[in-house]
Amino acid sequence: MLPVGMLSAEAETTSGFQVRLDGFDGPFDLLLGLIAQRRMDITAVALAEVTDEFLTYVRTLEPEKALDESSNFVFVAATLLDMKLVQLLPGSEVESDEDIAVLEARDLLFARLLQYKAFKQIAEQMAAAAAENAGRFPRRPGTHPEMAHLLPELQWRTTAEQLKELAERALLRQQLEPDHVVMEHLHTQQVNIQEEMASMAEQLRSAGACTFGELVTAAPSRLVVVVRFLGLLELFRDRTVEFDQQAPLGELTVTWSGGAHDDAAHAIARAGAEWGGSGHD
Amino acid sequence: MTEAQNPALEEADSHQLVSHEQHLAAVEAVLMVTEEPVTAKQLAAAVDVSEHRMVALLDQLRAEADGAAGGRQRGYELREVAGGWRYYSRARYAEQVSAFVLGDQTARLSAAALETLAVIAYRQPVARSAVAAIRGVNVDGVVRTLVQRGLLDTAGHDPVTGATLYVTTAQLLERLGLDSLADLPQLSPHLPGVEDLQEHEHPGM
Amino acid sequence: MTEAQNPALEEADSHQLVSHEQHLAAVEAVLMVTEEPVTAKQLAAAVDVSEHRMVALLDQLRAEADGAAGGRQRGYELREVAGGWRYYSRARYAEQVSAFVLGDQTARLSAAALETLAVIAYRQPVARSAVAAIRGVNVDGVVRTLVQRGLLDTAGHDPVTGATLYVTTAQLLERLGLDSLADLPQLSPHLPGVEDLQEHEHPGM
Repeated sequence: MLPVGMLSAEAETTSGFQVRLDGFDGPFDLLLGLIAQRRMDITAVALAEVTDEFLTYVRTLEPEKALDESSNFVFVAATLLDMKLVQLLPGSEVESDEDIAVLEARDLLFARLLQYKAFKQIAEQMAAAAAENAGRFPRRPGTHPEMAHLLPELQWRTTAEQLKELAERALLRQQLEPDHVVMEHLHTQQVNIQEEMASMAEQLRSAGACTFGELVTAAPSRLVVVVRFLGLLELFRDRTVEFDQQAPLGELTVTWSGGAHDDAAHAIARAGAEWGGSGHD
Repeated sequence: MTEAQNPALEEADSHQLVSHEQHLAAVEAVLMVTEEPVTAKQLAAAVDVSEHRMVALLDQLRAEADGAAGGRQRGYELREVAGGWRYYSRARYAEQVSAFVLGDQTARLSAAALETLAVIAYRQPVARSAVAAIRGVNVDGVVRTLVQRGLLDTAGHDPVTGATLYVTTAQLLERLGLDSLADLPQLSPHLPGVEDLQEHEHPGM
Repeated sequence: MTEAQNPALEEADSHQLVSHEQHLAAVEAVLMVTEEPVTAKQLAAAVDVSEHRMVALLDQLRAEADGAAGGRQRGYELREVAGGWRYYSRARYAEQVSAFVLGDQTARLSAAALETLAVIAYRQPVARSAVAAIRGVNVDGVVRTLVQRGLLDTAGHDPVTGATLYVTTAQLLERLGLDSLADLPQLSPHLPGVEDLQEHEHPGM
């Protein structure tokens, strides 16, 4: 698909790791270069697959070399993930719902978890820094009696009426900004994966089979579509549903293979745990 | 670290082997970071020595800062103001201090300072945290400016939280051309009352 | 008072006969009245010495406070944080000092607050919705509290959505005892696209 040989000269090749993907065969770094130059579609790269390949590869290396290659891999993989995330997160530009559907779900999961984990680790480091610093308190100048003389003569032009208006405006603003500002205007909302899974399980249980399109037809946002897709994969892990897709990018049919009762409960509980705090702080 | 034990200077009743130097340092630590003067009694309680002993420690620190003990004279001095103790910058460096202070001061109050003043005028006596909750931003800096300008003054502490409370001054009334606070124009009755505000006063994290 | 003239330590171009000790004291005096970390450059301007010389003076004051020069270790320390210099009480006297410092300064940062700060630190300027998307929970309350506490600040609006954008403040760095966000260990390996992030790393700090 891509004439790799022609391009390899312009990419910095620092890793010995070679990737073999549909439509790409070459150094991992080069893959990043191509995607960055928009010569390859990031959503077409199955990172989980690449990761599996890399793990096999790295086991063949000497420890020191393996460490170098691993950190390089993590960097490149992280960059790729970021590119994917840019296309997946709410407010970004994804061409269509199909784009999301073709993504390898494990990649998405992996990407979100990796990102969240990264921030959690940074938060831990910040906590450690704060704890390390906790016993120190800054000098506060308080009021120095002499300081008043040092200041330039105050120019005062405010009337009592203006002062009243300022106070009213400040107090009113507080009133207008309640604790939980509605999120709609921020183009995002919280989605609870457990609730989405439960409602899809209900729909599938009664219908027997639905297309993915039917399952997301009433979804209020792209984020809900993504979450429902993830939920389906969780259900698939437990064989509660089966997938059928005739052709790449073709219609995905989801068939209920669980019983009439609570077959989905385990997957739902697990998803809730894995995705942590399903909407609460 | 130096552990200059000097048994003669220890409290007779002290059961801990705390050195004289550590007592001095603990007092310095407190005085360096408190915003208002602290009494010898409060310091004595915090450092766990007698008040009598604390006065001796404070005298030593004052002498040290003044260079009386052979060291160099410091740019700060330990002063007893209104019954309390606090470090202040030394008057002879007023020129440098003023060069620094004037660097970012203007003759007019900022919009943030005016709004803060307005909120305090109508909600006094009030803690900075309550004003911050109303305005939605930290107000420590502007409150200090307003105190320096003589437009605000401190008025004791919140009995529950211990936070310093602020009130407006006679100078503000003078500038506004008012005789008393009662002459401030009435706020619109639709605004949240003081009771409502208090809930927001100490947002837990 | 001692006027320990030491010509070797004078600025070559200094037209005033100002002693080294007086320069040290002048720096101390200015640091007494500042409410946030002050850069060596600002101090150099106030005291009228070169920035290079100021750094040497600050280093000497820091060493003195730490007892490195043979004197006793002080209860305070001079630290370089958030890009500037400021006096702090020494951590070992936290217990004695904490009785005198209030609320916000001693309040611990919750896990929710820290995660929110972490995301904003690396993504700033950023809207609350983006932070919520990463953390998977509503962050409005946490963000508002952090703004009130001076650890976050607003920085205009997203040109497209109109959402308020947030940045971290110098006060956060102070709270963490860091000179800059770059001092957080292992900054780069964690996150995708470090190059992209760096443009946003220190807006207005």
